[in-house]
Amino acid sequence: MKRIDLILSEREVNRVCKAITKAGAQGYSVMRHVTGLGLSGEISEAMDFSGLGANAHVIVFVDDDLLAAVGAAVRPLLKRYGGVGFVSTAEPL
Amino acid sequence: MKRIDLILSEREVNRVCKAITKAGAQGYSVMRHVTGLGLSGEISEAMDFSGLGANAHVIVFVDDDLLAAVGAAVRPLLKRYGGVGFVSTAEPL
Amino acid sequence: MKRIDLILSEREVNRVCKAITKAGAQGYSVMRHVTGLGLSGEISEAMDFSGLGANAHVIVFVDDDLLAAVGAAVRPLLKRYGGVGFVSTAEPL
Amino acid sequence: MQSSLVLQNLLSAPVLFFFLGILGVLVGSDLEIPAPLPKLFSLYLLLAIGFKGGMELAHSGLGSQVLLTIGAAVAMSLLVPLTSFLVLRLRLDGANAAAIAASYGSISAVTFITAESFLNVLEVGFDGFMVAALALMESPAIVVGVVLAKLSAVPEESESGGEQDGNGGLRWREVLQEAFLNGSVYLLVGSLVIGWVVATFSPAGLEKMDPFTEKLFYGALCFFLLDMGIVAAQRLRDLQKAGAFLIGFSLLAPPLHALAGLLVSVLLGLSQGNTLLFMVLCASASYIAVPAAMRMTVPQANPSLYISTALGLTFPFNVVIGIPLYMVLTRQFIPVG
Amino acid sequence: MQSSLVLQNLLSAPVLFFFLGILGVLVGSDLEIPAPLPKLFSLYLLLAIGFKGGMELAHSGLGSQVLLTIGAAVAMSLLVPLTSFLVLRLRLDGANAAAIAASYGSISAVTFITAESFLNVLEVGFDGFMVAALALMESPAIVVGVVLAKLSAVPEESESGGEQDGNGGLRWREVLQEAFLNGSVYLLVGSLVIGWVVATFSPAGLEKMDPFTEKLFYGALCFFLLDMGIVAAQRLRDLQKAGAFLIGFSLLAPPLHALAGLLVSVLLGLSQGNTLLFMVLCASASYIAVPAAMRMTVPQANPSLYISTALGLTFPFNVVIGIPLYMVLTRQFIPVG
Amino acid sequence: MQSSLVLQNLLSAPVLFFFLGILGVLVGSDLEIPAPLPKLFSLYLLLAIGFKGGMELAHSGLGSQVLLTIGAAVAMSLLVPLTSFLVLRLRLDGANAAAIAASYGSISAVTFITAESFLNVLEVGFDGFMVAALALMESPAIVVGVVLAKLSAVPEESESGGEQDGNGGLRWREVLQEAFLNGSVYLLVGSLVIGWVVATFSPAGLEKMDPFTEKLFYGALCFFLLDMGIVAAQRLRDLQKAGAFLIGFSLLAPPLHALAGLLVSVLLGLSQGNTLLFMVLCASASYIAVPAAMRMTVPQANPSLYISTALGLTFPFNVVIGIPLYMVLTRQFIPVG
Ligand SMILES: Nc1ncnc2c1ncn2[C@@H]1O[C@H](COP(=O)(O)O)[C@@H](O)[C@H]1O
Ligand SMILES: Nc1ncnc2c1ncn2[C@@H]1O[C@H](COP(=O)(O)O)[C@@H](O)[C@H]1O
Ligand SMILES: Nc1ncnc2c1ncn2[C@@H]1O[C@H](COP(=O)(O)O)[C@@H](O)[C@H]1O
Ligand code: NA
Ligand code: NA
Ligand code: NA
Repeated sequence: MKRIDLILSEREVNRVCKAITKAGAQGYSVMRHVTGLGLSGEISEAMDFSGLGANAHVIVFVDDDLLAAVGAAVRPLLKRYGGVGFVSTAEPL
Repeated sequence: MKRIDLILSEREVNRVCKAITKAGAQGYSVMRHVTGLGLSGEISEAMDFSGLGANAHVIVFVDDDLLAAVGAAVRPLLKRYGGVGFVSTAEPL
Repeated sequence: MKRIDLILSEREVNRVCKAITKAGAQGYSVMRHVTGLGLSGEISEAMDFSGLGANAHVIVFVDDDLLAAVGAAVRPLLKRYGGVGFVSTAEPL
Repeated sequence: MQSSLVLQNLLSAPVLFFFLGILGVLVGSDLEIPAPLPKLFSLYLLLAIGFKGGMELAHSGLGSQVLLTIGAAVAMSLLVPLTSFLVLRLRLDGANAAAIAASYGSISAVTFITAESFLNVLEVGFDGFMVAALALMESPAIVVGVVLAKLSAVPEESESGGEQDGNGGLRWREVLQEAFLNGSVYLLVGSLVIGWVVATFSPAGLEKMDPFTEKLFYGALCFFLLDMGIVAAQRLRDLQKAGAFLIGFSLLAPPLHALAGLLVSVLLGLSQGNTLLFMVLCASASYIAVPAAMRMTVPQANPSLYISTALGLTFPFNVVIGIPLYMVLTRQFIPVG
Repeated sequence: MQSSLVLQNLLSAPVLFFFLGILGVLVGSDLEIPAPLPKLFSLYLLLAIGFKGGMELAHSGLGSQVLLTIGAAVAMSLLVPLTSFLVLRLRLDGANAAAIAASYGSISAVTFITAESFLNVLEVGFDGFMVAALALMESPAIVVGVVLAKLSAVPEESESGGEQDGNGGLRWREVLQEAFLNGSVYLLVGSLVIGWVVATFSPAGLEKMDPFTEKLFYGALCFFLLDMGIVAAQRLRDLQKAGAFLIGFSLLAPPLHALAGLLVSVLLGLSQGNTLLFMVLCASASYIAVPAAMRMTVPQANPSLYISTALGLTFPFNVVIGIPLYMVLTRQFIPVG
Repeated sequence: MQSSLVLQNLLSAPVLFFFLGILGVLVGSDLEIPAPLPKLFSLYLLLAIGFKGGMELAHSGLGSQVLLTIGAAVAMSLLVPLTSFLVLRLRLDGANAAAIAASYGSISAVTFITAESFLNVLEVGFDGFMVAALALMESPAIVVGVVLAKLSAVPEESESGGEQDGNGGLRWREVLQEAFLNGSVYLLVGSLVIGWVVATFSPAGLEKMDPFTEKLFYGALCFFLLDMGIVAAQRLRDLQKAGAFLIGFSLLAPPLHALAGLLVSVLLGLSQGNTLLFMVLCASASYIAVPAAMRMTVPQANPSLYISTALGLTFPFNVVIGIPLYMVLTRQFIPVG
C-alpha cells in the first residue's frame, strides 16, 4: 500500500478531500491547526480568528493502483493553491 | 524499526494506549481532533461538545520484534470499536 | 527523499524549527497539542494553561543529502531537552 | 392564543440564533464555531443550570411533592426506552434499537433550558427541583439501553487478546461509569449539589455567582444554540440513511412522550410551569450523555443513527414547535397555579 | 483640544491593551492567546455588534436618511477599491493590487467597534443604522476585487483534472458565496436581523440579552485587542518584503479615504457621531472577510501582502491615531447635533 | 470560631468546585475541560486581577508603607528559595532542588485570588497594592532558582552543534526573558499598569470594564478551580515517585513560610486583610510561571517533581486548609484595623 501525506491550507482541505474520494480512495484523515514553513512563507495560527486558518495535514492510505488517480486529482489543487504532497510505503497492521 | 499509525475514535484512545504499553512499547504519541472518512462514515469535530469527540492519530515507533505484540494487542480493539492501523519502516534519526 | 519525524516539547519547538531551517531544509510542518509517553514519562495537555504545553510533532521532508545536516542540528537539542526523532523514506507525489 | 405562543417562541432570540445556524449550513456559509468553543458553552450551561437548580432546591426543600415528581421522572426515563425499544425493534436490529431507545429515555438539557427561557418570557413560574429531575433522568435510560442491547445481542465470538475481560458478559463497572460518571452528568449533578450547599451554608456566595450563572445565561444560550443549529443541520444529511421509519419515529415520539408526561403531571398535580418542563423532559432525547456512553458500551450500534434522530430532528422539533405546543396543552389541562 | 483627544484615545483601556500586545511581541514575551480563543472573541464581537445594531435599527426605523447613508456606504465600498487598484497597479501585479484594493474597500469591524467605544466615552451619540452600513460594506469590495483580478490576469494555461470547471472564467457562485456567505459577514448580518426581529416582536428578550451583548462588550473588546496587538506586531516583520511603496500606501490611504468619507457625510448631513463612524468605515481595511475570500478566489495574490498592510499598519494607525484624528476633523466640519 | 472559618472556606463555591474537580478524577468521571479553555480562564483571571489591582493602586497611591510592603515581598521571594534549597538539597540533586525552591519562592495567583474571595466573603478589607506585591514576587525566585541550579551543577560536557552559545555559562538573556517576560508575568504586570493608567487618566473607562473584570470574576474563578481540581488530582499520582521527603516538604513548607510572612506583616504593621494576603504569597508555590521557565532554563530538573509538589499538594493544602488557618493566626496576632 501507499501512504500519501498532503500539507496544504485549511481553506482548501474540503476541496482536496472531495478530490481524493472522487479518485477512489476509501478513507482519509485530516489534522488541522498545522503550522509550518514552505515556498509561500511561514504559516502560523495567528490568523485563525479571521477564518483564514493555518495548514491541514491529510493522510491517505491507498492500494498501490490508486496512487496515480489520487495524485492526478490532487496535484492541480496543490499547484493552484499551494501545498505539498509526499508518498511512502506502508502495510496494513 | 517500525512505525505504526493508528487512527481511531478519541473515546477509545486511552484504552488503545494502555494496550500498546502493555505489549511492551516504550513510547507513543497521540494527536487528537483528527477528522476523516472511513468505513463507518465521516467523522467531524461537530460532536466534540458532547464528549464524543473526533478521531485520534496514534504513532508508535517500535523495534521490529515488538511489531507482532503491538499488532496483537491493538487489532481486537480496532475490530470492536472501529479504526485503522498501518505499518511502515523507519530508523532513529 | 527522506521524511524526518521529531516529537518534542512545545516549549522548544521554535528552537528546533530554527535549527532545521539553518541546516538547509526548505520547509517543515508542526502539529502541536500532541500528548504521549516517552522516557521522561507521560505528557498530557493538562498543564497547557500554564504555558508549559504538551508535545509538538515536527515533520520535515528533505532531500537525502540534507539528512545528515538536519540530524546534526537537531540531535543536541533532543539530547538536552528530551524528545525523539525518526527517519523514513518518501517521494514527492 | 395558540399561534401567538408558537410565534412568540419562533421570534425569541435563542430560537432565532438556532435558525441562523441551520440556515448557515443550508445556504453554504462557512460560519463555524470551532472546537472546543461549543464545549465551553455546554460546560457553562450545565454548571449554571445545575447551580441555579440546587440553589432553588435549597429554598423549596425536599417535600413529598418534590420527591414524587423526581420519582416519576426517573420512572419515565426507565419506561420510555422500553416502549421505544419495542417500536424501534420493528425495523432495526437490537443494538441500534437499544441505543436510540436510550437516547429518547434520557433528556436534552438544552431543550430543557430553552423551555425555561420560554417560561421566563411568559412569566410563568416553575420550581428548582425540576433540575434535579433533569439530572436524575440522564443515567437510568443509559443502563436500560445497554441491558436491552445485551439481551437482544447475538452471542459474539469470544474476542481474544488486548481486552481485560473476555467473558462476553455485561461489563457492569464500565456501564455504570458511563451512565453515572459521564462528564456532563457528573458536572450537572455536582453543580446541583454545590448550589444547594452554598445556598444552605454560605448564602453570601450566591450573589457573587449571580452575574456568571444568571445574567450571562441567556446570551450564552443564544450562542450555543447558534452552534446547535449548525450541528443539527449537518446531521440532516445523515437522515437519508436513516430512512422514513426513523424520521417518523423522531417526529412522533416527542409529542407522544410529552402526552405521557402531561398525564403524569396531571396525576401529580404539578403547576403549569413544572408540567411544561416535565413534558419537555419526557419529549426530549439525549445527544450528549447517551451517544458518548453508547459509543463505548454498544459499539455495534451506528452512532450516525442515534445522533441524527435525536439531534437532527427531535431537538429542532422540540425547540421550535414542541415547546409552545406542549404549553398550549398545558394551559388546556392544568389550571393556573 | 486636539491633542487631548489623541491622548484620551491612547489612554483608554482598549488601546492600552492593544499596545500591551504589540509591546509583548517587541520585547519577546511568550504571551499568546492560543487558537481558537481569538475566534471566540471575534465571533462574540460580531454577534453583539450586530444584535445591538439591529435593535437600534428597530428603534430608529428605515427612514430616507438611513437608506441614503447605507447607499452611500455601499457606493464607497465599490469606489474605494477602484481608485486603490489604480494606485496599487503602479507597482504591483494585477492579482496583488486587486486583493489589496478589496481589503481597503471593505471594512474592519474591530476598528468600527473601537470608534464606537471612543464615542461612548466622549458621550457623543451615533445611530444603530451605521452597523447596517458596516455589514453591507463588507461584501461588495470583495466582488470588485475578484473582478479586477480576473480582468487584469494574464490568461493562464488551462488546468486539467481535479477541478470541476476548466473554463478559466469567473466562478461566480464561488465568488458570491465567499463575498456574501463568508462566516463573519453572515454572522454580522444575521445578528443584525435577529436584533431587529427581537426588538420589534419580542422586546422582553432585549433586557435578557443585555448583560451578554452590552455589559460584557467593553471588556471583551480589550481582550480581543490584546490579541490583535500581538498579531499586528507579528505582521510587522512581513512589511520588509512589502517595501516602501506599500508601507506608504497603508498609512496614506486611511486618512485619504476618511476625508472622502467626511465629504460624503457633510453632503448627507450626518451627525458628528455618524460622521466619525462613516469616516472609519471608509478608512479601515478588512483583515477578516477579505483575506479569507481572496485566499480562495485570487490564490495568485500573496496573502502576506494584503494581510500585513491591512492588519500590520492600517489597523494600528486607525485605532491609535486615526480615530481621534478623524474626530478632530469631524468637530471642525460638522456642527454639534 | 476557628473551625467555623475552615468550614466557611470549605463550603464556599470556589472551594466546592475545586473539590468537584478532584472528586471527578478520583471516582473516574471523564469530565475534562479541554485545552485551551483553562488557558482562557487563566488569562482572564490574570488580566482581571491585574487591572483591579492597578486601579486600586491608583487610589491608594505609592506611600512608604506600600513601598515597604512590596520591598518586603520581593525580599521574601529571594529568601524563601534559598532556605528551601538548603532543605531540599538534603535529598535531591542540585537541579531538582533549585527548581522546586524557585517554585516555592514564587507565588500562585489563583491561591491569592481565592484568599481575596475569602476576605470578601468575611468582609475584611485589603489593599490593591498587594497585587503589585504578587506581580513582583513571580520573577526574582526564578532567577534565584536558575543561579542555584548552575552553581550546584556538575560541569557538563560541552555540547556541540545546533545551539548558539557553547560556553556553558549562564545564558542571562534567556533567563531574564523567562523570568520577567513569561506570558503570565507579562500579562499580570501589564494589566496592573493599564489599570493604574486608566484609573488615573480616564476613569470613565473603569465603569465599563467593571462587568468584565469585577462581576464575572467569582464565577470564572469557580470554573477555573474546577479545572485546577482535575489537574491537581491527576498530579497526585506522580507523588509516588516524589517520595515521603517531598510530600513532607510540600505540606510543611507552606505553613512555615506563612509564619515567616506573618512575622514580617507584624513588623510592617499590615492590616488583617493585607497580612492574610502576605502570608498566602509566602506560603504559595508557583505552578505557572516557574515550571514554564524551569523547563527551558534547567532542563535537567524533572518537571513532574516541581509541578506535582506545587500543584498536587501545596495548592490544595493552601486553598482548602491554609487560607482559613492563616486567617486564624492573623486574627490572633493582628489587631482589627
Ligand atoms: N484509507 C484511509 N486513509 C487514512 N485514514 C483512514 C483511512 N481509512 C480510515 N481512516 C481513518 O480512520 C478512521 C476510522 O476508520 P473506520 O473505522 O474505517 O471508519 C476514519 O474516520 C479515518 O479518520
Ligand atoms: N517510541 C515512541 N513512539 C512514538 N512517540 C514517542 C516514542 N517515544 C517518545 N515519543 C514521543 O516523544 C515525546 C518525548 O519523548 P521522551 O523525551 O523520550 O520523553 C513523548 O512524550 C512522546 O510523545
Ligand atoms: N519540506 C517540507 N517538509 C514538511 N512540510 C512542508 C515542506 N514544505 C512545505 N511544507 C508544508 O506545506 C505547507 C505549504 O507549503 P508551500 O505551499 O510550499 O508554502 C507549508 O506551510 C508547510 O506546512
Ligand atoms: Na426523554
Ligand atoms: Na474601507
Ligand atoms: Na511563595
